[in-house]
Amino acid sequence: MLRREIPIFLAVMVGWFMVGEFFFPWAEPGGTEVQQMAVIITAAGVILGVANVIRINLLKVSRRQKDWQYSIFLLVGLIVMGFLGTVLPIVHAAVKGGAWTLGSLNLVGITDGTVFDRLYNRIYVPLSATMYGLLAFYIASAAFRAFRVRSTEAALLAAAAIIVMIGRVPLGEKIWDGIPLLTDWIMNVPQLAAKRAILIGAALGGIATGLKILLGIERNFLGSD
Amino acid sequence: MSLTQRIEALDRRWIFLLMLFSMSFPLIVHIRLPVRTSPEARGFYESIEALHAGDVVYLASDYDPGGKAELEPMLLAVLDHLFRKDVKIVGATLWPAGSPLLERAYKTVAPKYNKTYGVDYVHLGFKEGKENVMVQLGKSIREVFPVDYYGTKLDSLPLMHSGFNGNPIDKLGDTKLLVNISIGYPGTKEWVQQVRGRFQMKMISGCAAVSAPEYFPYVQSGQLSGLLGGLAGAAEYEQLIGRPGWGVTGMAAQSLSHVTIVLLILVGNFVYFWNRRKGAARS
Amino acid sequence: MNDPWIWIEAIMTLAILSYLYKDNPIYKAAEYLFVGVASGFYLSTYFQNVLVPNLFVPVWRGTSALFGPGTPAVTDLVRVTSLVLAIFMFMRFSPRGAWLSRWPLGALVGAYAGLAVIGLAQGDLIPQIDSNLLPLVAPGAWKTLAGAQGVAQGMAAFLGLFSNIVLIVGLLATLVYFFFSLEHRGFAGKTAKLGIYFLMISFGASYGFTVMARISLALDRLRFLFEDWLGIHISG
Amino acid sequence: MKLFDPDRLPIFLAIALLGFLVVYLIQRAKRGQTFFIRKIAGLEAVEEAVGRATEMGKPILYVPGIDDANNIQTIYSMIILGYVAKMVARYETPLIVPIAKAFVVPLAEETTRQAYLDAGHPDAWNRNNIRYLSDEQFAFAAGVNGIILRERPAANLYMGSFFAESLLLAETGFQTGAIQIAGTANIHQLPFFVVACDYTLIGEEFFAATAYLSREPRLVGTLKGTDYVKVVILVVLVVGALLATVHVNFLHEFLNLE
Repeated sequence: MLRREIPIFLAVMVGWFMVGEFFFPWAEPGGTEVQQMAVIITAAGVILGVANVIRINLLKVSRRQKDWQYSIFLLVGLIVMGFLGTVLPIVHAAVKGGAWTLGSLNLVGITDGTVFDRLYNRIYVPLSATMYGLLAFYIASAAFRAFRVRSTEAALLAAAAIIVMIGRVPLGEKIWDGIPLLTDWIMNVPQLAAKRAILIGAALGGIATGLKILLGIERNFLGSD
Repeated sequence: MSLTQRIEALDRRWIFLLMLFSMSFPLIVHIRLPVRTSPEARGFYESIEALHAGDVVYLASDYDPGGKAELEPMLLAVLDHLFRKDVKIVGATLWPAGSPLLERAYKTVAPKYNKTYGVDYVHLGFKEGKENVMVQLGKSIREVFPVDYYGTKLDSLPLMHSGFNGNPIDKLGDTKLLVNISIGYPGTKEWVQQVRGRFQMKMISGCAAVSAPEYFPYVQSGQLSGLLGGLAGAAEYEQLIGRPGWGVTGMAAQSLSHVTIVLLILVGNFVYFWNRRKGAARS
Repeated sequence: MNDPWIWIEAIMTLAILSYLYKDNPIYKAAEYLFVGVASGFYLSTYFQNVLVPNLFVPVWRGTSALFGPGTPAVTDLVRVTSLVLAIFMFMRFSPRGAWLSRWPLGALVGAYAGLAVIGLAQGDLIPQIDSNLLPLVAPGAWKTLAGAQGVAQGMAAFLGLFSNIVLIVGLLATLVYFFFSLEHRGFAGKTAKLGIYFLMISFGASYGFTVMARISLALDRLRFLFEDWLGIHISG
Repeated sequence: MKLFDPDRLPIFLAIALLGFLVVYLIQRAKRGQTFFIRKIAGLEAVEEAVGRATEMGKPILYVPGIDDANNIQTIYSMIILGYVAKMVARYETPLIVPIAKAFVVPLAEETTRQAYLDAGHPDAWNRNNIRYLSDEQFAFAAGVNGIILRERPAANLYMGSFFAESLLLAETGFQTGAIQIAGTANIHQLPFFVVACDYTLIGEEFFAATAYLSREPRLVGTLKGTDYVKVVILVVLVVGALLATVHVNFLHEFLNLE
């Protein structure tokens, strides 16, 4: 009972609260509190995720598993960024310390002008942005090696892709001022019709799945027991 | 091995070099191309142009470093346009890594129009909860953001205290326009689904080029009054507000790179089929 | 050029770009550092922006109101239950108590399900059907065709004549493709085939937009390397 | 205080109609009524791919998306994973399941363990094949590519919610010549799967696949429910367009929420 019925009961209760609140405005105040609970639980889930990352990598280092040296980089990055935003501010508040600075930067806190913010801008941002930047090169190699036009469907896909790619950049207009107009038409008519069908289909599927959870029919999120 | 077979088996690092050249050459040689305005970008521009001094917009800056390249030019252009029209901004983000980016954008543009924090613009920071937070914001901003990004109580910020023609800004409905800069989930789609219709908000969105095609149905149905798609959208908007920035500069490199990709697709297929036919003829 | 932080950012950028040549220890170190810095960043951001203002402060107020004088407000009580449910989340690690973590998961899945049903119905389903109830030929399409100058505008206006018909037929055909109660044979088969063609055009458009997005990302990094690091003037 | 908001009536009717049809058809399915579901090309290929991989004794790679457990697609992917695991349990073929979110690990473990149990080979279940790689999108993609290049699976199945990393996975898989089948409702990633994979479950087909595979009453009932509502929508669209052509707009007024 405790393993399955209560979680499902909670899901049904919370779910209908959200739906009821939309159709019956008088249920207004209650809804916000329930949503507040969801916000806190999601945050707890993130802390759980980070704890999991620490656990896995600490194990990797202690057992000298493959690539354990790299896990040290991970742990150092995690501990520095985590410490600056959680432990240090608590200690600083508890001790009511003055301005703890490292050079011109404030050690405590995460907003502009802090060490945390500088590490974010000069280490996290470039790493993340360049990771995505690699995709430009991969897309080029994929275009050359994994884009085989072997059917009418693939030909239509290729034609639409080429017209859109040329029409969306100034060069398209240079070649012939009709190309950008053709691109606008493709984007606003045939492409839109197919995307709208997908939207409607996804909405029906999503509503049905949501309703099954609200009616306690859908239990998969618990996994079979 | 015939020439075409050697091409087909080309080491992909040559393709990387080709792309590197296509992207770098126009940047270094300063080629500048005029940008044509698409209908949905004009809708974005006109929605802000229709605002008056003193109006308040809610800025949902939902992106992180991964989307900085496409969306930061849009955000800077939007802030420039809004501040120039003396429109006040309540900004926040649903992406954990989004707050510092919004803060930096504010710090870049606000001084140019000597706008002061708390009076002309506010940064509420990040809140986890995705769709939950959106619906809550429609009902009570203070419930979601008890304090702003810097830990100050909302009521001690003049904009939040009396920004809605004299009385406090309580909920999304108290703002004139929802401006959303979006890289993924949660983003434009969720704002349209959860907030646009439910709280009758006028909404415009700037999004990564990847998700732009999916949002065209929302433009045609009127749920989105304007849409900027990727760097091309940023360039169009920059040109419309007469402030050409990185968007316009990047367009020449974007153009040459697109041509390279198109050629790669065509050559890739030509070589593939040529070898198949040659191979079939020989065996 | 000589600011040490610019060198740090350049090293980070080049370390990741080095993967294009081949996987190497520098890239691997940068990748692990990235995961670590990202996790640490999320930890601090969630702690500062969510847990402190939305959980610890109100719960502290809730528990003190509960045990202290005066009657606790409803919101404080709910906040305390949120804390209890949040703690259950961490039970997932204990082999015996793992099922306890299903309670908060249940509440979470329920909340998202409720919002999804409303959001999809109001935000997607009804408006998208409503906005496709279009006349077969858009009003004024003939006028624009008559007034069009030049080949390009002529072509655009000519296509404009058929916009509404293509929108209606395209939507119907693609919906038929996503219809699972009829085998794709005969009339239904042909319509579904037309639906696939529309889908392929839409995937082509998405492919084009995605190529544009990826290139912009790389351009941003190249701009940093050329302009900030090497000092070559670029941006407008 | 208004008891019921009138201009939200069309929303209420849509949800009520869909809800009623789904519940009614699930009951009918539970009572044994069989329903027709058309063939889904992508799924035929899954069985063929798993067969080929087991013959060659090479592993099968199953990536359940990179999103968390609250994403419906991840939950649906677990159902397809369960089905594939049941097929594979009878052979020595390893089923490698790389995971990107900590929350999904227990779901995948339970789903596969249950499937091996149902197939009568509980001992063949190998916990080490459920591999949590990294929460970070590209570190995860690099990890999966490492598996593809090192362990050379004969079949790569990508089922669930994918984002920018879909291109990296599909292209690497394409190079190794494995049969690749993808399924996702993330529209923006479909072009890359369609181009580089042998078969793709497009949007709804991914959801329909679980019903087709498992013939489970709840899933079949849902699929048929949404299908019948689609018939209603097709009629509304045709009638609405014809009415709009003759400038009669009562249907538009009713559905217009503004």
